[in-house]
Amino acid sequence: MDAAAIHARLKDRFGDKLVAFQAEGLQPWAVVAPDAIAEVAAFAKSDPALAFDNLMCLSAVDYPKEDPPRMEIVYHLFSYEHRHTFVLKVHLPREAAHLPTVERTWPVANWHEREAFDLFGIVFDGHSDLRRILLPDDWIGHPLRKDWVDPDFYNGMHVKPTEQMAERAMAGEKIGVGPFDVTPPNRHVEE
Amino acid sequence: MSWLGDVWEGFSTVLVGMNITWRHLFVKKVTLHYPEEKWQLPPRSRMRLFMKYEDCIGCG
Amino acid sequence: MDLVFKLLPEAVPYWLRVGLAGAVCAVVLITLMALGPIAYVYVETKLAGFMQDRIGPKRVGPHGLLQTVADALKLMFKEAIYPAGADKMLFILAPCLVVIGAFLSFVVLPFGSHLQTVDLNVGLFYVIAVSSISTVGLIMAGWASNNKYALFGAMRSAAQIVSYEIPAVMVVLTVVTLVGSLSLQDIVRGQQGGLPHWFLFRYFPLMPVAFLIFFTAGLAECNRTPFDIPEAESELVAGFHTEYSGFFFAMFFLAEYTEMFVVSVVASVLFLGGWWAPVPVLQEIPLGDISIGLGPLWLVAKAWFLVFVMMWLRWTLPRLRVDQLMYVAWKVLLPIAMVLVVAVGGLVLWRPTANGFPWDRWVGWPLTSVLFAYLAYMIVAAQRWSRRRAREMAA
Amino acid sequence: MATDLQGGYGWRVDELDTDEMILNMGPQHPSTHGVLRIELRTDGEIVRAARPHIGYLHRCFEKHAESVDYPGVIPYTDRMDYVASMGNSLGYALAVEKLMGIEVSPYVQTIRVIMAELQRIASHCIAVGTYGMDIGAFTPFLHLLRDREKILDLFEWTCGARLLYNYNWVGGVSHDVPEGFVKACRQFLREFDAITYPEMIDLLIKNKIFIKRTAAIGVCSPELAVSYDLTGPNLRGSGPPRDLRRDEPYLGYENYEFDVVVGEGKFGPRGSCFDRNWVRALEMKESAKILHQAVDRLEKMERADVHEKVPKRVKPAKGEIYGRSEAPRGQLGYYIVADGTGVNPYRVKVKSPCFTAMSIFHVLAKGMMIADIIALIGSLDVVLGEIDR
Repeated sequence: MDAAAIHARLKDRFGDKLVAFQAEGLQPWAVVAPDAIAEVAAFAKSDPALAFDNLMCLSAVDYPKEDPPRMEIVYHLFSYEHRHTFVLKVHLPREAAHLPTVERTWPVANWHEREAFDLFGIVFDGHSDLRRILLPDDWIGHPLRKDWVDPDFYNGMHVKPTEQMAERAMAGEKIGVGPFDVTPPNRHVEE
Repeated sequence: MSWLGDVWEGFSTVLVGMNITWRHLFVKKVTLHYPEEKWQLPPRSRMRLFMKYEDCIGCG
Repeated sequence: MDLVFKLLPEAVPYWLRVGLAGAVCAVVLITLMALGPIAYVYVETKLAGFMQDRIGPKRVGPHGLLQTVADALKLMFKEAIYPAGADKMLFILAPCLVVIGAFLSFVVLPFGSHLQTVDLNVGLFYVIAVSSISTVGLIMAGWASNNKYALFGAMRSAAQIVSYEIPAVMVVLTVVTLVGSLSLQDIVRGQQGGLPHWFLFRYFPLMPVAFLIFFTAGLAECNRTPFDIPEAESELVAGFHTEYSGFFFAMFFLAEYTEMFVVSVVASVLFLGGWWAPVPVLQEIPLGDISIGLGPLWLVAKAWFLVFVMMWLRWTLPRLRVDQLMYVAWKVLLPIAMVLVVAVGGLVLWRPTANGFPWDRWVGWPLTSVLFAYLAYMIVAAQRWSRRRAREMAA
Repeated sequence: MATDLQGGYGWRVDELDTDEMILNMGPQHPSTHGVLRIELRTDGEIVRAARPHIGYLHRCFEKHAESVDYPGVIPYTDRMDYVASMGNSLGYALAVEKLMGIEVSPYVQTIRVIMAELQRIASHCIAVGTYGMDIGAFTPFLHLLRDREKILDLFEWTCGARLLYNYNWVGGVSHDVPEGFVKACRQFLREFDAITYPEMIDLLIKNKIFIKRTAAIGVCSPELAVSYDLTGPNLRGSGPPRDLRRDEPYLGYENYEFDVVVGEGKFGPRGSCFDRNWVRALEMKESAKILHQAVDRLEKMERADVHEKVPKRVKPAKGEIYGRSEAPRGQLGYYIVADGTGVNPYRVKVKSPCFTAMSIFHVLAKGMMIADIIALIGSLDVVLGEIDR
């Protein structure tokens, strides 16, 4: 099946839950309403004509500059039986984004969703084990969001030279321990 | 009899492996005696870092 | 020990003579035991290197000969670290016990017709009993380390050694049936008369199998690959000696290599004719009215050959899993060993004079010659193969 | 299948049986292939549940990629799967080329095929060799490493680096192959075909102990493999003959003759650790086959400028692409979003094959023995640099 046919089949089944469809471009996609994604996923897998038994990739993308600002979850699907691919997207609000999990349909989504939660802060309702996966458990914030600012401290440690540190270094104080001298290099220039 | 076959297979594959390692006792070794012999680095090699101070604009 | 005892003058009180003789023997044996592993480790590293197309140690001393000495010195001067929460008493006692267990077997090993500390009439029994002491040490080490990996290693080693004792003892029984004595010296004397009289070549298909079983069980008892699951470095980090460092670690090392040597010596005593030469002519060098006996050299040569085979196996084979290890012990080695005991016993009853059994003459010699011819061919073939390979690669 | 998604690890400490204990394997364990930590709930030697903890090697690849330009991402991709860097940068370059509509010349394609297949052999050398080492056989590892070294020599000769090449550029490759490369490549192939490969098979793969250790454990059915998105040798070990080089050819792979190796289940159920490793071992042979053809082709070709199609400024129009390629460890996917305004990618998401392979771990590990855990990790052939990115 080509993308248009796949979209038509999904549209037949779910009607206005499929919000939009873009047929042009390298990989056509359909946008699904957030609350319907779990059903759409289950249908896409179980329907013999679609048979999307493989979730190739689940990515989250942050679009703060769009109108309205949104987060996107992108599902890249593949069918081993029919050898066709399709892309589903879900648009979410940037704040307090949450949507149903699809790990019951494709177990591989478990880790992908954990990653999206870890790096974007998107909550997957009904996920069996929604913990941070790549970052440490005590990390604060979600770094892949576009409005992310590097923190100055991590667990009380300076992770980048602060202005106070720069001032102290200018005053000639040796900052840092052992070989890890964090004295800003431009100090010598200004002297 | 599959038991005997198993035992025999285990024994014989051990012998096959031993034969290979035995042969390797006589093979020419590939070790490079480093400080005494050095290999010729290919011309494109990026092994050694260098910087020309005159050309450096201090970008990073 | 008798020898030393006799050398001491009569005037010395009896208890002092016994004490002195014992002390001399102990010093000699401990030196032998401590220096042996230095050689084995060097040989092993070199051998591993050659089998893997590299050359092994080469920096310290000519051809890296002093590498192991340097390693031993390093280990001795390193700090011994006691893990927090370790049972310090047991932690120190464990390596000592392992070394003692390995060392005690030396007492009865017959290096020559008179070169034996004590000729116990239950020598074989003693060796088997004493070699189990080190298990206690291993379990102690695993428990005292307060480390889960060490504990796993200890448990595995207990299970392993207990299981492999049984087939080992079973096949030893066959030898004992042939000789009718448990004394190691008697067992060696029973194999007089050159190669075909060694127990290895008796009752043609039976005793070689017995030897293989004994050797396999011996491998398992000294925790060598493919039976090195107690210390399996890719699974249990280092097994029971995970937490050991410095000199205590060196002691475990020492014990392991000593045990290898002990097992090899026992195997050569039981099956390879002990200190007898393969051909009676080579037994001693006659020099007029005295002659220099070569017995100890022959024994050590045989033992070293077996040690070499152990190393060879180690660098060839993967490691078994715990349940497969048990499978090999209980379902492969033990049934065969039992069959052997019964068969050899029956044959001995049927033809009481073992030496007179006709198979030996007609099978023993040809078999031996074929075996040695094949060994020689292997060497030649391997060399030819490597030369051909070098030529092909150069093309 | 999907009911127990945590593989029995949804427990609390007070629920733990008295005869069960928690064993932390890693991150400093010798055979977790890097810095992987696995929390095992064991009952004696039997593993009741396993939970992998990843992220010890997280280097913020995706965040970095957003702040450098398109070609600048390539060195970072090299550092993901550091055992098979060529495959990573190739996948990225292919995805960006597809996004920009660049078609490279056949000469460059052939060079890329040669490099990719050499890298596949090198990577599988490490995979099979370390697998042998996990099982306890040390010698095959060094034999295979010896041959990998020869491949690295070829790479160094071509592009100047032995591990992190930065070789596949968007629209070309960084250097043309040097004079005499074809001859050297043939020499390597001769040695590999004549000695290393058969010796590896005899010494390791056909060894009875090795078979016994690996043949019946970690069995993964095709359905399970697909639902957990296993790819590459891990998937083919379970049966489905899915190979992107064959199914969705890129770089002109359709013009090469090679077989897609699948697990046969010779010594036990299909899809076991043995089959996965077996597929890797035989794939080396297939790669060598491709290499023979590619080298012959390269010899006949006119030398061409390998920088011909390299754009001055890589600035794709607004759009997005999910580009896949068959890296040595499986399908490596790059989801690249271009916003059409800057020279930086707006978002690069990597679907690494090891990531999904690791996510199936807790399912397969249940009920194994501790020694098998090692065998399982080795057979999945994970590289932590790629899992954590």
